[in-house]
Amino acid sequence: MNFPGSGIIKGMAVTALNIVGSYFDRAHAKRLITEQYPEERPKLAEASRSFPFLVFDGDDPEKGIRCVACKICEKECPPQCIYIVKDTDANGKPIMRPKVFDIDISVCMGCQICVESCPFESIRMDNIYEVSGYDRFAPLVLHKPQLLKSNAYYHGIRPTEAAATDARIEAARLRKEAAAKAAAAKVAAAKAAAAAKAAGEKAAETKPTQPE
Amino acid sequence: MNNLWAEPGNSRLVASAKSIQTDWLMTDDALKQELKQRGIIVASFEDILDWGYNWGRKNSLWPLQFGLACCAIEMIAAAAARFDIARFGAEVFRPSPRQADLMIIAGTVTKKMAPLVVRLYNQMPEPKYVLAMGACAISGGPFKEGYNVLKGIDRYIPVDVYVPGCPPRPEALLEGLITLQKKIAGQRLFGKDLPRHANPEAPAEYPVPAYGPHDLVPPSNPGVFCPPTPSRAE
Amino acid sequence: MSPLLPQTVLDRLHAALPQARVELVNNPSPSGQHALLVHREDAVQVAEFLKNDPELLLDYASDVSGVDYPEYLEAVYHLFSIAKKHGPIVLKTRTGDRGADASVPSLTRVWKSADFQEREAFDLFGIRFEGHPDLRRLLMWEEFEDFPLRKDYVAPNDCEYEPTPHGDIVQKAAAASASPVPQA
Amino acid sequence: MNFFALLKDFLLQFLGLFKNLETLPVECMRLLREFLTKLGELCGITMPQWALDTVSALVLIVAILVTFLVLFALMSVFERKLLARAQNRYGPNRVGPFGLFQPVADGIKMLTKEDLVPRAADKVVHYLAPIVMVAPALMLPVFLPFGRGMVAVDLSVGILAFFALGAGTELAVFMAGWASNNKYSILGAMRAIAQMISYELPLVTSALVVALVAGTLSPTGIAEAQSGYFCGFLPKWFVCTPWGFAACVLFYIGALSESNRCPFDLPEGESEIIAGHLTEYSGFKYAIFFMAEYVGMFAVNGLLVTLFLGGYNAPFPFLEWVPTWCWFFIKLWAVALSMVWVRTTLPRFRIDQMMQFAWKFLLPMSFVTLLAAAAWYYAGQGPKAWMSPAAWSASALIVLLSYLLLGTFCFTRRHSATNRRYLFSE
Amino acid sequence: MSASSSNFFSGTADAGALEVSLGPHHPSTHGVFRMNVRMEGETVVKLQPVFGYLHRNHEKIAEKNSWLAAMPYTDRLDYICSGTNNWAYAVAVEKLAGIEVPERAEYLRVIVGEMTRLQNHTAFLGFILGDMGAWGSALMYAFREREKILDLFEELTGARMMLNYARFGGVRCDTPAGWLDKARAYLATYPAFLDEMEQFLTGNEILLSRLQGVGVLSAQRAINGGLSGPVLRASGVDYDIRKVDGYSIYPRLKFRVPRGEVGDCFDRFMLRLLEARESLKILQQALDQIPEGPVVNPAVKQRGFKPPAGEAYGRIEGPKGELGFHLVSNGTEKPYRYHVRPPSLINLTLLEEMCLGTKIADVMVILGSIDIVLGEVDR
Repeated sequence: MNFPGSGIIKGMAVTALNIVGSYFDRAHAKRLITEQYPEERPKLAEASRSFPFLVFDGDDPEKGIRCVACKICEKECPPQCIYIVKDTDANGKPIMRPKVFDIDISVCMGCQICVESCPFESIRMDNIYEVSGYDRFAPLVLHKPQLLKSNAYYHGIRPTEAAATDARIEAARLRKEAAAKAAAAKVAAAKAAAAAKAAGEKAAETKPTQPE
Repeated sequence: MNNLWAEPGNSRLVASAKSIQTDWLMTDDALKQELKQRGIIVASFEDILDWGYNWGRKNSLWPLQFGLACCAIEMIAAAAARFDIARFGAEVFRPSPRQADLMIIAGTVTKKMAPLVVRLYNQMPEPKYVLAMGACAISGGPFKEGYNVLKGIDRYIPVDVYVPGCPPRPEALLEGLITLQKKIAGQRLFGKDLPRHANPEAPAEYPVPAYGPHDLVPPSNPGVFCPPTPSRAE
Repeated sequence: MSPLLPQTVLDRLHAALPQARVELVNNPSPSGQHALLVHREDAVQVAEFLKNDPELLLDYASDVSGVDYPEYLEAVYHLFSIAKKHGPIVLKTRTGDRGADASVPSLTRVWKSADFQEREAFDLFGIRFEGHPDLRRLLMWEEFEDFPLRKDYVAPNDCEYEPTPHGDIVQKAAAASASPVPQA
Repeated sequence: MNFFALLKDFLLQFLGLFKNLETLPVECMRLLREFLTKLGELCGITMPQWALDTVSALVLIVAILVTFLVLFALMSVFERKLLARAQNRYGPNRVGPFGLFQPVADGIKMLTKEDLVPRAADKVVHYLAPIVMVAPALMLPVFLPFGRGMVAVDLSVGILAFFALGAGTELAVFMAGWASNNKYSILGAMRAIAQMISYELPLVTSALVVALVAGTLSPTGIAEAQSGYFCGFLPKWFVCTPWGFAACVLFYIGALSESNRCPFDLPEGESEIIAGHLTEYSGFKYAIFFMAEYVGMFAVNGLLVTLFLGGYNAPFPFLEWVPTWCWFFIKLWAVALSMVWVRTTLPRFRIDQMMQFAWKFLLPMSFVTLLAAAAWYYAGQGPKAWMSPAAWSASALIVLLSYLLLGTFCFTRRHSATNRRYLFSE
Repeated sequence: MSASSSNFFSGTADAGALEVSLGPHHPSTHGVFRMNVRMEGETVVKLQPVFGYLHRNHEKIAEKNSWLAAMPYTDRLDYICSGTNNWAYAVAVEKLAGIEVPERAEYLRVIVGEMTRLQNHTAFLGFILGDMGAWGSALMYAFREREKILDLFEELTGARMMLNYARFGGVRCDTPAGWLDKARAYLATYPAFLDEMEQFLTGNEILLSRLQGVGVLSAQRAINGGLSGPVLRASGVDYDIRKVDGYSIYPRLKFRVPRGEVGDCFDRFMLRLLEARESLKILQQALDQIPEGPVVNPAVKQRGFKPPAGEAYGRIEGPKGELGFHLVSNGTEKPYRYHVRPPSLINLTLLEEMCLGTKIADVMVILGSIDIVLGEVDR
């Protein structure tokens, strides 16, 4: 049927279908998809990302911090919103721990490149988004205490990824241990060999050696 | 007036004439707060006026239809079916600044655009609010190193609410709107801490920067923008 | 895409326009997109030929960009043929220097698509395209004096508030916070 | 008898009126006059007739104003909610129950908003335009019969007066556009003038059709002419006849245009000229424009209801227990909400297409309906036409044929989705 | 009338001419685009686009940063279609460095790219209706479906809009469990939505009269003006880079390239609908054929990436047209020259030609039918 005006009538039928449909569609299936935000919160996908945070193991943030202040993320961050200062021990010698770790979330673009480049599985993406405020300056620069979040939290927001990370760390630890064991064994063997050699030498020694 | 109006837990609104304000009860904020916790709301005439005025304004925030960049798409998404900013009465995007209450700066403000944003802000009638949506509007964001990017619109106009994110999710924008509503609800028409629009000493217009040979002139409005020097441990 | 080698183009060019100064510039990268460098005085003539030659028919100037090299500026055209579905042929012209002689002929009259892109190169690199119908700044404002995409461009220092500075921004931020914004 | 006894007496009488809802508004007015007279007697004076008239007129004005302002407020929120529903959203639902207090919040905000007058504006005209806009709009409803015997001003040439007053908005729109000294405003104002004048013709002509058949220019008379039923239960509304249906659609289109509603919102076309003549208006002046447009829309819709939809008459005999004034407002709402429905669906016309549509399609069509109505009247011998097959077929044929001819000539011949071919390459 | 107080054009205006500046703040300039228009009555007699209000120095910033760091910035070029932007950049870099891409990664790129095209074209239908003055219903329906695609994106890449998904020699991450099935299930509902849109819009008489015969462009002009994508094909040019260059796995997929005959706004409008249907076909095939395997070439070092010296021009068929990247490397960690060939900007070349003699309302529709995104126009 194609009389003048039929297109308009078809269009009106579509909107009428939507008006009526929205009243009979309580399941948010097709017609009415509104999530009433402050009451109904979105179920974020596991991969969902907003700003970075720092993972720590165990209960004590300071002790369990994974970050070693290698500054790779600082260098890789495209908008340069990370600022890290290495900690120093009592003697002023730099140690593998950040003294300052700041992220300016008023600049951060949530690209996840810091996460990809972190070799220590330390920096990860959070999925918080309710961070609005009245002040631009201080509240939007996140410092270390605000950034540090526990591994349990990480497991809470993205279980699959966290489990994989833990597995990797565990594997690395095992590898390291094995390597250490091997090294220790090697050292022990070397020691033993040296001892044996020394003993042999000692046994063989009848005359004092010449100092060089 | 200071008979004990009600038992605790029984919320009621008690209006009083202006003269009552001299009453010790009315000026004692701590006591007011405590009474409020017990369910008694002490309100002077001014309080009621403030409440009604703020209630009206906060529930009818008409944004300026003004999208700058990526965040504008999320702003449209916030107005669209999934998030529906209309539930807060804020879906009336007015194309003319004369009828808008809220300027959502959704996206990067470039130096070429900045004078126009300031002019639009000046064209809006009071009371007006600015919501900086997204990293770029707040600080220049990822593009802050650019030669043509303004490092935050608050260099020229006062911003009421900052919503970080790149781009913020539509929910984050709604949360920013709720934050703004809270701010409006706390504003007073009388007393000392007057909001900008009720303060006769606050500037009515903000100077529009000019295009210079290398940069905008001036690069920021010192009356609005006073950044702290970031303190850092080296 | 039927392959069209720059060498073939060059041969045809030499055959048709023996006086035109065109040479092949080798591109060492795996992309193998070798370029034809044409002397700026012959550029329009060569462009007309490339566009109209029945074997080449490079009717589609897809991309125009400027490149800043230490001694000269370069305008790079990427040409395709929609009729023959081949390309890209990279056409390059160079300015005399980076200052007073920074000009190449405009190819907008041959390919209209070069219009805005040549204006952009003029805006950001300062390459003057002689014969362009409307050579004004495209992106920056008219009063702007610099050419920001040149390597020697110095951006204005507006780093008063940099909580997370890096590299040269550290010095800039220090300088900016030492001397606050001049009161206008 | 003291004052309180009198008051009590009348209050009881007033409550008694609720037994018969049909006559409630009219009886209320009668009671008010009676009460005033009695009150005068109590004080020992005879109420002069002019005083009674003045007071009751004032009460009437206030009643109509309040009714239409409440309608406006409700419309502003229901429109937003309905639009939202058409777009799969909820719409305003957080301010008060179901978001019904949204217009209150908007009103408070509008009232307290700063009133900006551009420096270059013609200040006097800029100030006067909203007043000139709102005054005729608020006067229009007085000619409408809201129920049986409920009309504020029962003029024998009510329709003429309605259109004469309604034309005043054109002046106001142009004043607004001119005074703002803004390019968009003046563009919008010029569009508005062109549009309103063009669409007034089909609007008036299609009203004329009804006047021709009903034999009167009085809205009450026209509403009365549509009372009764044919075939036992079908309403004798003019919209049920072929010519009446056509005229009703034409009137509806004209009404959309006169009230600047989509798809004829060219004067404010926000995707082209920002907000047209309203671009420079803020705060309460803007609210007044807004209000005038909505009240004007309700008034035109009221006239449409009166002319074609049987006015205050019930649609079916078994529904006659519902008071007539309820029917009027139900129909009014239905027409107003249908305008929202149209707004959700259609894009806007272009200025030249809009003019072509008015002059090449609507105007000839409205003349055709005039012809069809005449055919109906003479083939069916006046009032008996409802049962005359000759009248039905004659007028239906005229309307249908000319519609198809004109529609094809004006439109389908030139634009069609089916005359395009798209080639595909593998 | 004192309206022509400011003249944008040199020379004195005629007495009857009215000059207005549409934008940069204007409801339907799709952002901060500006046009200086001289009109006689409502007829456009001169039109001059003004750019740069969103010039955020993408190229300069990319030249300051590492090769990888430019990737998230490409998201913000054409911010509706970040998936294809990433892809185009990756393609150019892969050309420059001669990188092989694993099979599964190619499939994932095609899936994300075609979904991007789908949501772009759907959103286009909404935006152009908005330009014609419809009160947003079409836009809302388009965004309703777009949200569902964005949900898929978020599950795959973590972000709704800024995917940052492609990497040199592959993509960033593999699909989460069940994602492909979810995508398949959702896309099965899409044709019904397109049918509804078609019923809603294409027969509408007002829409037809607003679009047909407006902004007609001949094939020859379109080619000379460098137009690309659906705008070029609407003018009857059979040129789709997916077919011509045959990049990625497109030669393996069966799909058709539609083209129009008239080259007016209606053809451009219809082409989006037709292309969306073709994209659905591609997606179906890609989702069915996707093989297992690695998603990124392990030989490529993303961090500290150093392509050999030289230059390359890589391009793909983006939703808006030919999106190309011209990269010059001097063998260091930073691009020496990084240039984007923005389809949105170049498609505007003939805007004035299309608009002259039309009404001011048509200008908006023509601009809408070109489908620009300011992030890409100004970069």
